[in-house]
Amino acid sequence: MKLFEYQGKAVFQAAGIPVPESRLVPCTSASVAVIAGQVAEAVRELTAASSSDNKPAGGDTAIVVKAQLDMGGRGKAGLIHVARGPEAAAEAARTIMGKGYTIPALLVERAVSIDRELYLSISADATSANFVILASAEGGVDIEDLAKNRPEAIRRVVVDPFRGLQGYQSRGLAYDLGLSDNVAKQFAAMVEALYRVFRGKDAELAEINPVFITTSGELIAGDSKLIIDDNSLYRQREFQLAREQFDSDAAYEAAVEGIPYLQFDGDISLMCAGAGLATTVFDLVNYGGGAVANYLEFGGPNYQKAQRAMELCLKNQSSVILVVTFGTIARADVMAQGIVDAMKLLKPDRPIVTCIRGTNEEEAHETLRAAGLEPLLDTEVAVQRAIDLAAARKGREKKDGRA
Amino acid sequence: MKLFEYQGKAVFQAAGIPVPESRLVPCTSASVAVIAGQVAEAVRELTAASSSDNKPAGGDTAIVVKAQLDMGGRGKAGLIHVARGPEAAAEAARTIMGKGYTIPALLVERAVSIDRELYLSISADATSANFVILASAEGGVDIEDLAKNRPEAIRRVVVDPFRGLQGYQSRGLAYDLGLSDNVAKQFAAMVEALYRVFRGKDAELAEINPVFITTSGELIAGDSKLIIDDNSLYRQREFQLAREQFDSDAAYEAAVEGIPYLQFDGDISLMCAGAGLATTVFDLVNYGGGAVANYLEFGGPNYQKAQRAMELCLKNQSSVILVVTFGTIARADVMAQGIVDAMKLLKPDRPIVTCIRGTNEEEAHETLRAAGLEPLLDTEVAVQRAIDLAAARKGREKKDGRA
Amino acid sequence: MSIYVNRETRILVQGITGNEGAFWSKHMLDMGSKVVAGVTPGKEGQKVHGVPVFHSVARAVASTEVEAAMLFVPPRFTRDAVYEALDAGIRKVVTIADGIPLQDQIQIRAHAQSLGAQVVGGNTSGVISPGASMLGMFPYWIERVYKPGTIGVMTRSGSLTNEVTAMVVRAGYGVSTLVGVGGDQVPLSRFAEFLPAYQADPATQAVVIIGELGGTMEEEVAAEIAAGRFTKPLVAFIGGRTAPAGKRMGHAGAIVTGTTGTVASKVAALEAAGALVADRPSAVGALLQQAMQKAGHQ
Amino acid sequence: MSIYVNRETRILVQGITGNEGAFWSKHMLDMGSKVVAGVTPGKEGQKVHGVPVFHSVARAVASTEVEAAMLFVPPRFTRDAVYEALDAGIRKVVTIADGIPLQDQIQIRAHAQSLGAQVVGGNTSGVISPGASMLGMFPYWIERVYKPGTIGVMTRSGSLTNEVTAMVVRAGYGVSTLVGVGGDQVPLSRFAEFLPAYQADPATQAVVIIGELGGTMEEEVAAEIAAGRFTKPLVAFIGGRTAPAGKRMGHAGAIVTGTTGTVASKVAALEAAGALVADRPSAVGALLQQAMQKAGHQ
Repeated sequence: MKLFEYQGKAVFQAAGIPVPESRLVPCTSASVAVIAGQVAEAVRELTAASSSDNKPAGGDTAIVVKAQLDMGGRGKAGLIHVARGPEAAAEAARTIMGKGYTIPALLVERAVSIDRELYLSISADATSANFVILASAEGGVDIEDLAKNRPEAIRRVVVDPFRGLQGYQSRGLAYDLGLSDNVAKQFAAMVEALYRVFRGKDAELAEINPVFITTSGELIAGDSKLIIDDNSLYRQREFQLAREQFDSDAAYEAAVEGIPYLQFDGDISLMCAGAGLATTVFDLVNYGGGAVANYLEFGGPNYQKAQRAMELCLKNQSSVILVVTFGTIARADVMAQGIVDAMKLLKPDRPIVTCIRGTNEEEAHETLRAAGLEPLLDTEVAVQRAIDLAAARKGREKKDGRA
Repeated sequence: MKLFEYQGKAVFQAAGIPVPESRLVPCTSASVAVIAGQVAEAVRELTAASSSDNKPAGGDTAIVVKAQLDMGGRGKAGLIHVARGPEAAAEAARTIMGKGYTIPALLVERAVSIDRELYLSISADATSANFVILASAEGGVDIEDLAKNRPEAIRRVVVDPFRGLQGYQSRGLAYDLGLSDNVAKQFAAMVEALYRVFRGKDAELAEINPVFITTSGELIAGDSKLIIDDNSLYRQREFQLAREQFDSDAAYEAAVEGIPYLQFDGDISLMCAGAGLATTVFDLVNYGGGAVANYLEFGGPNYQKAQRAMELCLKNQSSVILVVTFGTIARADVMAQGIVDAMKLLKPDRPIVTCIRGTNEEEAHETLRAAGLEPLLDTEVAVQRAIDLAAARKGREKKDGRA
Repeated sequence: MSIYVNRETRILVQGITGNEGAFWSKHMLDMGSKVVAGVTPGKEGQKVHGVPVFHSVARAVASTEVEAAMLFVPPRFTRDAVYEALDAGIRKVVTIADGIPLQDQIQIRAHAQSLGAQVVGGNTSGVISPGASMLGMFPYWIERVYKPGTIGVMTRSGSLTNEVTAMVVRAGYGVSTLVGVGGDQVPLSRFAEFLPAYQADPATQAVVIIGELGGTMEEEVAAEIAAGRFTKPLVAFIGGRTAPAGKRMGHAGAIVTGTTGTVASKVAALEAAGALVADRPSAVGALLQQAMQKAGHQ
Repeated sequence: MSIYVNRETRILVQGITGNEGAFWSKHMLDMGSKVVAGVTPGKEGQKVHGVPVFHSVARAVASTEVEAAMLFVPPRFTRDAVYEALDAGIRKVVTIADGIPLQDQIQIRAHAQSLGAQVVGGNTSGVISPGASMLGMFPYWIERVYKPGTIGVMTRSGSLTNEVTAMVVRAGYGVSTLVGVGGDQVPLSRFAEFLPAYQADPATQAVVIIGELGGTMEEEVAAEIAAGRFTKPLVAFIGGRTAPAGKRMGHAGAIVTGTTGTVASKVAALEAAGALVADRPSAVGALLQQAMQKAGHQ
């Protein structure tokens, strides 16, 4: 579960990591005009409360307006603006909201006066089975680019998962980045706080990029990237799935059901059991020139959720539903029966191609035949059938002038 | 730092370990009559507050009055009494206070109805470098005796100091003790809570002996033995040295100064530098038929505390002060000068035998000679000299009829 | 012969009295697996399909010799259960749990490594040496997938494994031992860690790996081949060539971050090392025949 | 020759810019110890007695080879400093800190053991091979105590060591290497762990141990002799025969609990194994002469 910047920063702040003073303006149910007004009001509040260290003589406090959405490169995309004064900030908000993205909220922050930027992150290393801290004196850039182009600019600290982070490690990292004195001390403290967040919140990734060093020598988190391990949510009760974290209603509803789902814009709905098999079917559809409408898994613990899965598929404007399974625990007979029951209930308006194999497959095939479906046995044959059906429908629609 | 039973139980309770309901009656500055009255009042409070599960029909709630002092075998020594009703409890308090011990406080507890008793402790194993949990289904006995006589009755669980206690370990221990169902679950939870106490409070030993299993199947700590590592007190701020933890004013004052000190009833005051050397001098005095008045170390970080050390020695009715050092960091010249300065200031009424060697010993010897002291070089010669001086004084006193 | 698990391997089942544990223990026994003990706290004295149940692993190993542990334990209790097996001296542990917290997995793997143990899983069907023994939940009764033979199989998937292994069988081969390392971001054991055993196993003539995007396990296999430490024929199928970058599609481990984890890098590494890579399951059989012939097998 | 530290041992001093660190580094250098680097966070670039100072151990070892670390670091920072040395690959570490938290010591020792490292201390003067090198703070200039020679000495004490070692020298011998394991309840290394090195060292003809009540270190030495793994003459002095039970007199480690840790049990174990035990320091010399003669040394 990837938190938005503002959520991550709230976690950081609670852990003792300095973050810029800010106000959040939610955007889900308001007009752009209302949002712009709320941004202006937020700026007034921040200005009133501020000790104004970045307020130029006679001028307005510098403010940053940042779109809150799960997307890299927000700056380049024009989703982050610096403005001075309530009116300019409101204008920035209007500009951002006009970019055509779904933006759940705007974060309105007091700008800080930046001397330098650092990079800092903590993640898990699957191979060595350690936690790993990465840091660089060259912050604010894409760490992947930096890793490719100037790997020597990245310092790596390996943290034993039982002994935990040691003082010498955070201190040593600060000195290795060329920091000194008070800044080094602040950085070491920030590393320790971020490690507490990483461990305490079961994070997959805890990243601060950039870490600002202000002109007055203070360290402050310029951004947050905090991904909470979905498998740990049972013990991280403060984090809950929310609609705003998803691109579509279908994706959110699927997530609530625990059904892996991804939205695409093709015309073949996948309804597969098994992550690896679903991914392979996705490949095969693409190889064959087809286009996927949605990726969906109803295998594993969800093998009895055929009805819910089909409902999600039917939300798409797809031409065909392609069911491929080769199940073990996910019994073929149960899945086949689920498909047939769902068809009776939902009366799908599009053809369904089935390739259901595995435990109790003979019974499954009888069930499908009884419902008028052809039980295919070969995945690639089934994929081709779906592609052909989709193409035929496209052809019809073209002829009908509907495309 | 060894906590009193009531202090340990307070820590246990805060950690979620059930303890009997109780009231504490301090005894430091009150007459026995006042104390007995307070005990009776405590019993009335406990009886009023109680749900009276141990109240016999028409009778009084059973109460235990327990002397709070650092001593094993309190039961055998008559320092723990069971009584029914305020008057009987007050009488018990009078009996306990009349035993001739220095008792800082009485713990007045509601008695529990006991079905069985268990033993449970956590300590550190220096050799294997692990934490070790010991438990036995035969509680309430001296674990050292049990270890000698029926070692098979003790279960031992080794806890990795980095991974910590695991659920399977506390659960497994419960089953290995023959507990089952609800009692096993309570015991596992108690083990986990005690481990949190042990680690969280930097304990050397955290022991519950006995753990009561009540007739209604509840687990409850019947006693507490909690020793906090003195070296960790800087990070265990809730625990502070207090007068009541020491046998004598001198011992308490020495502890506050950080000077290792033990009170004995002989006539030779030791003032030695180095724990091992001081212990050896203690042996040599005893070998030679002498008797030690006090053990005192002023070496190591205390080597400049000669004056404070001599003051402590002079509090004793000793006949001679025996100074033995062979210092490294504890410089001989500094210690010699300290002795001489202290003599000028304190004007001791008894002879001082010095055997000061080590770093800068030549200067030390000059200093001693200038002050009229003979700088001995051989420890055993110095010990014999002190024994002789003490014997001579004893002889004089005998002759004078003062002994 | 086989690797990891064979006819003689004495197996303990943790969580044996649960629905899943009891169900699959039955199948393990049916297949011939030597399930000698089970563990469920509080249920000592019971029997499940004739297998005695103990309160703890320590109590089980005190009364019967055990070489491998099979866990049917929920994800949130998996770390404790794996520690229990490892600390009792068991060095082969398989967990099918799907949803083990990631930081727990790091700790499990770290502890297993420090002991030289191999913990397989989570999010897998387990390990099977068809016809001999099984640590997991495979439909071994589907002969067109789980036919005994000479091909070692390693996989990150479940259903896809059936899909691909069926192609191996269709090409005329069978399986020596199939190891499902699972689809998590932190598999508790990794492909390359089983190569020495496959290399040493006389019954294994070639290895098929069923990989996918994300992580570096396939590259590690390539490195072992390139270093000359694994010399038997190896055929790979790798799924997710067309998966969108940055999205988590499929398994938790199947995510491309930055430049690592792309199928392209895996294919390039494997082909450079001399392995054959299929672009679709149906291509696996022919590539395997080709590799086997080249190696002098029929 | 010597054990643990010799003329060639390249030494890093942690906490070198502090009062104690600077003072004793000077003495270590004066004695010939090869102090090649120092560490104090924030002070990189400085020099102490000509020794370059680094921010961290990692930075020091990156620029100069180091085999041993000497710590002049306060007790509460000792665990971190020892980890820093160990994690940088140093396998010999001496800490003189007096007052290291007990649970920290358990962790330090556990970590050192897992790495096969020997951490000596705390609450000790350290290790000295007189005339060759020193990791600690010994008055090596007192020739009647620290005279080079053929007797290995191990001790739990400080001042008492001077007392007893003076008797060794008075008897006509000198010291090969003296190891002060310290007086804490949890010495980071234990007597018996140095016996293999003394056994292998051709320059060591006999070993004197200076023990005391409490713990089981002397019994462990006896066990090594009894098992035939240590075969050189060994003389022990053990203090605290008349110490009252249950009271903490002297070192933190010098406490008798129940039946373990009594001087009587130590003496019995050592004598049963064939070691000679002195009841007072002045008896050590004669016993040593006796043991040496019996072993064919003069």
